[in-house]
Amino acid sequence: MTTETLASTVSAVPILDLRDVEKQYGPVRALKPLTLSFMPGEVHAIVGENGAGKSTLIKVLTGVVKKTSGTMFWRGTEVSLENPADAIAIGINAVHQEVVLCPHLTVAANIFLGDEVLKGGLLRKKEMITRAQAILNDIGFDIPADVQLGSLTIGQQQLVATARASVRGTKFLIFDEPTAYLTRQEADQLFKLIRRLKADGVTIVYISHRMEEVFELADRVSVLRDGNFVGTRNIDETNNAELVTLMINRSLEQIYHKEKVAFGSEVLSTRALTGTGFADIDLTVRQGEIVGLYGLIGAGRSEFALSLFGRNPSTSGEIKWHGKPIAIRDVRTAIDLGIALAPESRRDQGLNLNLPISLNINLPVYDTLQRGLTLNHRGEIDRAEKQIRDLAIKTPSRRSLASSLSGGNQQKIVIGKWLNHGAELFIFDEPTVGVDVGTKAEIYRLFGALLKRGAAIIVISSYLPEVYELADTLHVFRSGKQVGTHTYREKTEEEILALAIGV
Amino acid sequence: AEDVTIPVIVKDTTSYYWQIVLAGARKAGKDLGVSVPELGAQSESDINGQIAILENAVSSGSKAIVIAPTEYTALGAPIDQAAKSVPIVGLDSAPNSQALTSFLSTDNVQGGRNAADALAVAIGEANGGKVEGEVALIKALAGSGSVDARVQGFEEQLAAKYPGLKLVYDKVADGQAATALNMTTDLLTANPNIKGIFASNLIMAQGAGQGIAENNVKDTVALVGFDSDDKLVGFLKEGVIDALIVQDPFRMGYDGVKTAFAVVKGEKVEAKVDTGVSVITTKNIDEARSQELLNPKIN
Amino acid sequence: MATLESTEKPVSRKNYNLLFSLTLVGLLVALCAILSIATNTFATGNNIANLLRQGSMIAVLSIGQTFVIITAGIDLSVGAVVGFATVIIASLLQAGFPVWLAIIATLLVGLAIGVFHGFGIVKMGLPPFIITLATLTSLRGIGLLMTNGATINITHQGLAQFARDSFLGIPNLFWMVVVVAAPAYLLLEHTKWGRYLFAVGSNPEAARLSGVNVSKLIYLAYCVSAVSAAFVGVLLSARLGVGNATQGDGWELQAIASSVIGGTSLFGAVGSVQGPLIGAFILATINNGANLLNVNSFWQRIITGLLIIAIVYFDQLRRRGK
Amino acid sequence: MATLESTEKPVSRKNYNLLFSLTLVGLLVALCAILSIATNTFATGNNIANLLRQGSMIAVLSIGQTFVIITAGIDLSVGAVVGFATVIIASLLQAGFPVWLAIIATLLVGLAIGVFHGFGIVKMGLPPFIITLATLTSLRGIGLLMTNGATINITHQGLAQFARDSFLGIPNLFWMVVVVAAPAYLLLEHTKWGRYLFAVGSNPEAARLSGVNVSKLIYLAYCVSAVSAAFVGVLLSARLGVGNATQGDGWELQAIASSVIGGTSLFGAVGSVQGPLIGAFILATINNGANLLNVNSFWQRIITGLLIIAIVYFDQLRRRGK
Ligand SMILES: Nc1ncnc2c1ncn2[C@@H]1O[C@H](COP(=O)(O)OP(=O)(O)OP(=O)(O)O)[C@@H](O)[C@H]1O
Ligand SMILES: Nc1ncnc2c1ncn2[C@@H]1O[C@H](COP(=O)(O)OP(=O)(O)OP(=O)(O)O)[C@@H](O)[C@H]1O
Ligand SMILES: [Mg+2]
Ligand SMILES: [Mg+2]
Repeated sequence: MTTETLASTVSAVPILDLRDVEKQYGPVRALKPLTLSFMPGEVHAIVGENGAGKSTLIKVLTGVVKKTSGTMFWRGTEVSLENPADAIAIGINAVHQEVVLCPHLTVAANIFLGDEVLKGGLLRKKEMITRAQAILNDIGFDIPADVQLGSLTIGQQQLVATARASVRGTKFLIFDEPTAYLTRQEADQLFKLIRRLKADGVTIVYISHRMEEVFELADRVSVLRDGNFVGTRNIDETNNAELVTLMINRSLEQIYHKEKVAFGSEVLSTRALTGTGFADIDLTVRQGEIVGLYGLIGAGRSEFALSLFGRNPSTSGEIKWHGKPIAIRDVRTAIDLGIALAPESRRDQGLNLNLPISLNINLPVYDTLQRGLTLNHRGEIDRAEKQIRDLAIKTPSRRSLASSLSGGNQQKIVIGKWLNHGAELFIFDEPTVGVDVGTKAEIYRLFGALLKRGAAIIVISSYLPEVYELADTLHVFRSGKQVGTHTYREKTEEEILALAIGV
Repeated sequence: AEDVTIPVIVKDTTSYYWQIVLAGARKAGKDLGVSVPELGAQSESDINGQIAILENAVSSGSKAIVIAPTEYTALGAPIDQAAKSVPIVGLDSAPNSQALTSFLSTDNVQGGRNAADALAVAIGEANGGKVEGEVALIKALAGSGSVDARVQGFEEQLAAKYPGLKLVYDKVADGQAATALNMTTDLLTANPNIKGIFASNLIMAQGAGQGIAENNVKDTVALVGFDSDDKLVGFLKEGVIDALIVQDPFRMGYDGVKTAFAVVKGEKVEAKVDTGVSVITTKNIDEARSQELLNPKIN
Repeated sequence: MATLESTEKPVSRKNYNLLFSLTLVGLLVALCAILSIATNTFATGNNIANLLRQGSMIAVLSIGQTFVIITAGIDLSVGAVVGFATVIIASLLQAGFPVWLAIIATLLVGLAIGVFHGFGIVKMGLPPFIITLATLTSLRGIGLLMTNGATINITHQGLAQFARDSFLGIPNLFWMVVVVAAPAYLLLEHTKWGRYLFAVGSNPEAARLSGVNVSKLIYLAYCVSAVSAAFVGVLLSARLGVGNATQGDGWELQAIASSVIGGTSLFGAVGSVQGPLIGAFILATINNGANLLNVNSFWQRIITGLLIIAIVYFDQLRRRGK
Repeated sequence: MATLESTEKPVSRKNYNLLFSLTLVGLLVALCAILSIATNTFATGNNIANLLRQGSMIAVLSIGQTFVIITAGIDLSVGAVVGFATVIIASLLQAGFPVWLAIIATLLVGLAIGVFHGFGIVKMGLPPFIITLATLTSLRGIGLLMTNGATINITHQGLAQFARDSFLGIPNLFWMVVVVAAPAYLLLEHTKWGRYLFAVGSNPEAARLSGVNVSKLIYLAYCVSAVSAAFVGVLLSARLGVGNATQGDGWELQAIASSVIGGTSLFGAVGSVQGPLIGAFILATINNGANLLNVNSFWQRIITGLLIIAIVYFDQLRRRGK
C-alpha cells in the first residue's frame, strides 16, 4: 500500500500510463501503437472520428478486450488486465457506449451488480433499493430504483449506467459518449457529477463528439485518428477548429446548416393525435420543411413518431396525408404511404446486429429487389456499396456483421437504410447520436438533398443545438404534451429549454 | 354388477399387442357386466408410470386389478402393497411378488425357444437341410422384460440345439421400424452370408421384413417375427417372413378379467395359467386356431 | 418470441412473480376442485399422497432445469442422468456399499456430469443443446453397457421403505422436493449467485463487465441441474427398487415443460423456484385425474397437450392484460 | 452462449458459410474414407444407396427445422408429425384414394399443423417450445386414437416400389431430398423471404420497423417445417409400407442435432440449407458405419454422442481460429 500512497501524492506520476498499446481485431487494426498518460485527478477528453478507436481504447483499459501488444502501468507498476474484474479490482470503471446492463434486473440490482449488499451471505434487497434510490436522488436522476431496467427508456438506462459506475470505489472512471441520449438538463446533472468526482480525486476519461462539452469539462484532450494517436493538448491551449482539423485532417466551416428550400404542399398533419405516452398533438409538415421535436427524455416524442409509423397506432385524433384523412394501423401501411422512420435505439429497433451490413441496409427495400422468383443480387450489392460509400461507413466489407462496426458507423446504417427509399416523409429519431462532426455535416447535407427532392422531414433530438438550428418549425414536448410551437430562431435556446423543463 | 370395477393395466398402451389384450378385457367386461377401465403406461420402459397408475387404480376404489407388470423387481413391492387392499391378477410377465391371486402368462422364454426352432427349420429348408450359418437378432428395446425373456430363450435354444447357427449380430432398434429396417439393410451389406434373423416384436418384424423385401433376399435369408398383424401376415404369405411366434393376447385379457371377477365373487381360481405360444407358418396358417390367433376381434 | 414481449409494461419483477405463482396456484386449486367434484376418489388422503409422490420427481428435475434455463441454456440430459444414476446407485448398493456412501457417490457422478457440461459450454464453446444432447445419448449407452441392458435389483430394503413412507402424513418423496426446493429458492432469490444467474441470462456481456465470473455461473447452473437429476435417480431407484439405464426416458421434456408452464422464459433471465414446482404438480394432477376418470390413454395425451396450450395461453393473456 | 460469440471475428457470412460447409463436407469425406478402409462393404454401390436412403428422412426434417431455428424458434413436433402423417396417408390409401390425392391431403394436414403453430406463436403469444411440445403430445394421441395403436398396412404397391427404386443410380428417396432442398435453398438464399427470415431471427423489432411482416414469416417458417415433416411421413410410409402413429419418435432431436451440426445457431439468424443436409448425412454415416462394423448398440450410442461433441467442437475451433 505504501507505494500506492506515495504514487498518488506525487502528482507527476501518471495514474495510468500506456506504452505502445495496440489492438487488432483480426485484420482490422483498431488501435495502432499508442503511448498516452493519464494524470491523477484530471479530466482527460478523447476525441476522434467514428471508428477512430476510442471505444476500443476504453475496452482495452477496462479489460473487456485484451490488448494485442504493449504495456500498461497503473501507478507506476505494470498491470495486465485480463478481464473486467481485474480492472474493477484496481478501481477502473466505465460507462460504455452501448448501454450494457441487464434489462431483466431491477435498477437497484443493476446498480449493485457485482457488488451486492449482503448480510450473512444473503442479499439485502430492500437495503439495496433504498440505497440505489438514494444514489439516484443524490445525483439528481429521477428514476425509480425498484422497476425493471428494461422498462425504462434508453436514456434513463444510460443514466442508470452512469450512476452505477460512479459509486463503486472508483479511482479511474471512463465515460464513452455518456450524453448521447441525454438532454442538456440531464447532461448538466452529469457534469455536476463529474466535477464532484474530480474534486474527490477521481481521474475521468471523457469521450464525446460534442466539442462544447469537451471545452466545458476537460483539462486535457487527446485526439485519435484512424487508430493513430495524433496528439494531446491542454484545453486552454487549443480551440475547436484545431481539434476538428486534427481529427479529420481538414477544416470544417459550417456544422449546423439547413439549406434553404422553398416549402411545398402539406405532406402530413395531425390533429389532437393521442396515444400511449402522448396526447393532443397538432402538427403539420410540408415538402421542403424540417419539423423539429424537442423535449426531455420521456417527453413522448418517440412514442408519437412510432404512432405515425404505425408501430403503436394512435388511439384518437386525426392524421391527414396530403390533406386526406387516413388511418395508419401498421408499419407496412406507413411505409407504403411513403413514411420512413430511423428509430431511436439502434440496438433494439434499428439494427440486426448479427447480420451483414448489406442485409441491414437493404432490409426496407427487398420488395423492390425481388425479381420474379429470385432476388436481384447485383442491385442488393450495388445499393449496399453505394450507402457505404455515401455515408463513409468504415468497414472492410459490406458482408461484415453490423455488430463489428463502431457505434457511430452503426448509426449511419440506421439512417442509411432509409435514404434511398424514396419516401416522402422522413422521421429521424436522434439521427446523429454518436456520429462524428464530419459525418454529422454529411448527414445534414443529405437532409438538404432529401428536402430538395420534395421530401419532408421530422427530426427528433434531445440535443437542443441540433434541432434549434435545423428545424424550420420547432415543437416542444413535455410529459407527452405539446407545450410550444416556434418558427426558426423565434425564441432563444434558453427559452426553449425552460419550456421543455417546465419552469 | 355394473358397480364392479376391474381395471386392466398393461405395459404399453401404444402397442398393438397390448391393445389386443385390452380388447379381450373389454369383451370380458361386456360379457360379465363389469366396468373395465383400460390403463397402462405409454412405453414399456416407463416403470414409474405404471406404478403411478397402479396406485391410482387402488385409490379409485377398484374391486380387483388385472396388471401386466412391466418389470419384475420394481413392480413387486407396489403389487404387494396394492394386494393389501384389493386382489391382484397378474398377466403376461411375473412380478417379484407372492401376492398375486392368479397369474396368466405367456412363456416368453418358451416363445424365444420356438423362434429358434422355427428359424432353424426355415434355414434348413432354404439350404437343403443344412442348419448352419450366421444369424442375427434385432431387439425392440433395451431393458424390457418380455423382450429379454424372448432373447434368453432364443439364445439358450440356439446354444443347446443348433451349434451350427452362430449369433453374430445383436442390435437394439429403440422401437422404431425405420431403425430396424436400416439395421437390416446394413446387416445384409456387411454380412452377405447371413442365414436368418429373429425380430423380437411386431414393429421390429415390420422393419426387418421390409429390409428383406427391399433387398430381395427372402429366399436366402430366413426371418422369424414375434406377434402378428396384417402387415406381417402379408409378409408371411409372400415368403418374406418364414414364421411368426404368436401369443394369445385376446384370451389373456379376457381370462384375466374373468378370473378377477371370479375372485371378486369369492370363487376359487387357478393360481397359474399358461395362455400359450404358437408358431404360425404358411403350413398351418389356414387352420381355424391360427386364424383366430391372427385375427383377434379387437373391436 | 422476443417480438411479443416488447410490448410488456414495466412491472417490478418481484410483485409480478408473486402474482404469477398465485395464479398458477389458483389454476392448480381449480383443477383439484374440479377433480374432487368429478370423482369421489380424488380428494382422498391416499390419492393426494399418490399425487404428491407422482409429481415429486419431475418437480425436482424442473427446479434444476430452471437454473439452467435462467442462464438462457437448456439441459436435455436430465432424463438420461436419472436413468444412469439409478444404475450407479443400484450397482453400488449391490456391491455392498452403505446407503449413505452410495447416495453421495451417485450425487458426485451427477456433479461430474454437470462439470462436464459446464466445461463443454465454457471451454469448448459448444451450444448447451448439443453438449447435453450428446450426454443424453452417451449416458444411456454407458448405463446400458454397464448393465448389459438388464435391470439391477436393489435388495436393500431401507431405501425402498423410505420411498414408500410418509412423515407427518406427507410422503417422504414430497419432503425430498422440499429438501431441494428450499435451498434452491434461497440460492436463486437471496444470494448474489442467484442474481448473477439472472444477469448472465439477461445480458452475459453486462454481467462480465460487472466483474461477474460468467463461466463459474454456467458451471453452477449445469451442476445444479445434473445433481438434481442424479438425486431424482436416487429417488427413482428407491421407489422402483431397481437400477435401469432406460428409465427417465423423455423426462427432460417434461421437466422443461413444467418449468415453462411455471413461467420460466426459454430466452433466459425469467424464472423462479416455485413456478416450476407448481408446473410439475399441474402436470401430475392432469395425469392423476385422467387416470381416476378412466380417460383413455390416447385421449389423455391429447388433453395434456391442449391443457398445456390453455394454461400457458391463459398466462400470456394475464400478463398482457396487466 | 452469447458470451462466447461476442469474441467472434468479423467474417463475411457468405464466404464463411461456404467454407464451413466445405469443412463439414471434409469431415463427411474423412468419415467415409475411414469407413472404406475399415470395412470392405462401405464403399459398395449398394451400401452407398442404403446410406443415402437412411439419411434422407432426417435430412428433409432438418431442412424444415432449420427454417424455424433461423427465426430463433424450435419445432419439437416434427417427429410426431411424421408418425401422424404415416397414419393419414395409410388410412387414405386403404380407403381407396388415389396416391396423388392421398399425398396432397397428407401434405395439407402438415400445412394445417404449421398454420396452427404459427397461430399459437403469433396470435396466442405462446413460446414455440410449448406449442410444438403440445402438438407433439396431442398428435401422437390422435394418431393412436385413429389406429387404436395398431399398424395400418399399405397394400398399394407403387408407393413401396417408388421408395425402393433408383433413378440415374441414385435412390429415389435421396432425390426427394433434392426436391426439398433445392427450392428451400432458393427460398432461403435467393429471395426476400429468406432475408426476412434471418432478419426476424436476428431482431424482430428491427425487422418490423423495416416493414417486414414478422407474423407472416413465422407462419412461413413453421409451415415449411410441418410440411417437410408431413412429406417425410409420406416417404416413411412408402419405405415401411405401413402407417403407425408411434413412428418417428425422437426424430425431432435428431433433426435439431443435424441442423446444429450443420452450423445453425439456436439463437437464430444463422443457418443454411446445405449445412443441415450434411449434418444429417454425417449422423447417418456414423450409424451406417457402426452397423457395418457391427458395433454393439450400446457402444454405438456412446460413440454417436462423442462424435457429435467432437464435430461441433472442431467446428468451433475452426471458427475461432479464423
Ligand atoms: N469486435 C470488433 N470486430 C472487428 N472490428 C471491430 C470490432 N469492434 C470495433 N471494430 C473496428 O475497430 C475500429 C475502431 O472502433 P471503435 O469502436 O473503437 O471506434 P470509436 O472511435 O469508438 O468510434 P465511434 O465514435 O463511432 O464510437 C472500427 O473500424 C471498427 O469497425
Ligand atoms: N410501452 C409503453 N407503455 C406505457 N408507457 C410508455 C411505454 N413506452 C414508453 N412509455 C412512456 O411514454 C412516455 C414517452 O416516452 P418516449 O420514449 O416517447 O419519450 P421521448 O420524448 O422520445 O424521450 P426519449 O428521449 O427518452 O426517447 C414516457 O413517459 C414513457 O415512460
Ligand atoms: Mg465508440
Ligand atoms: Mg425518444
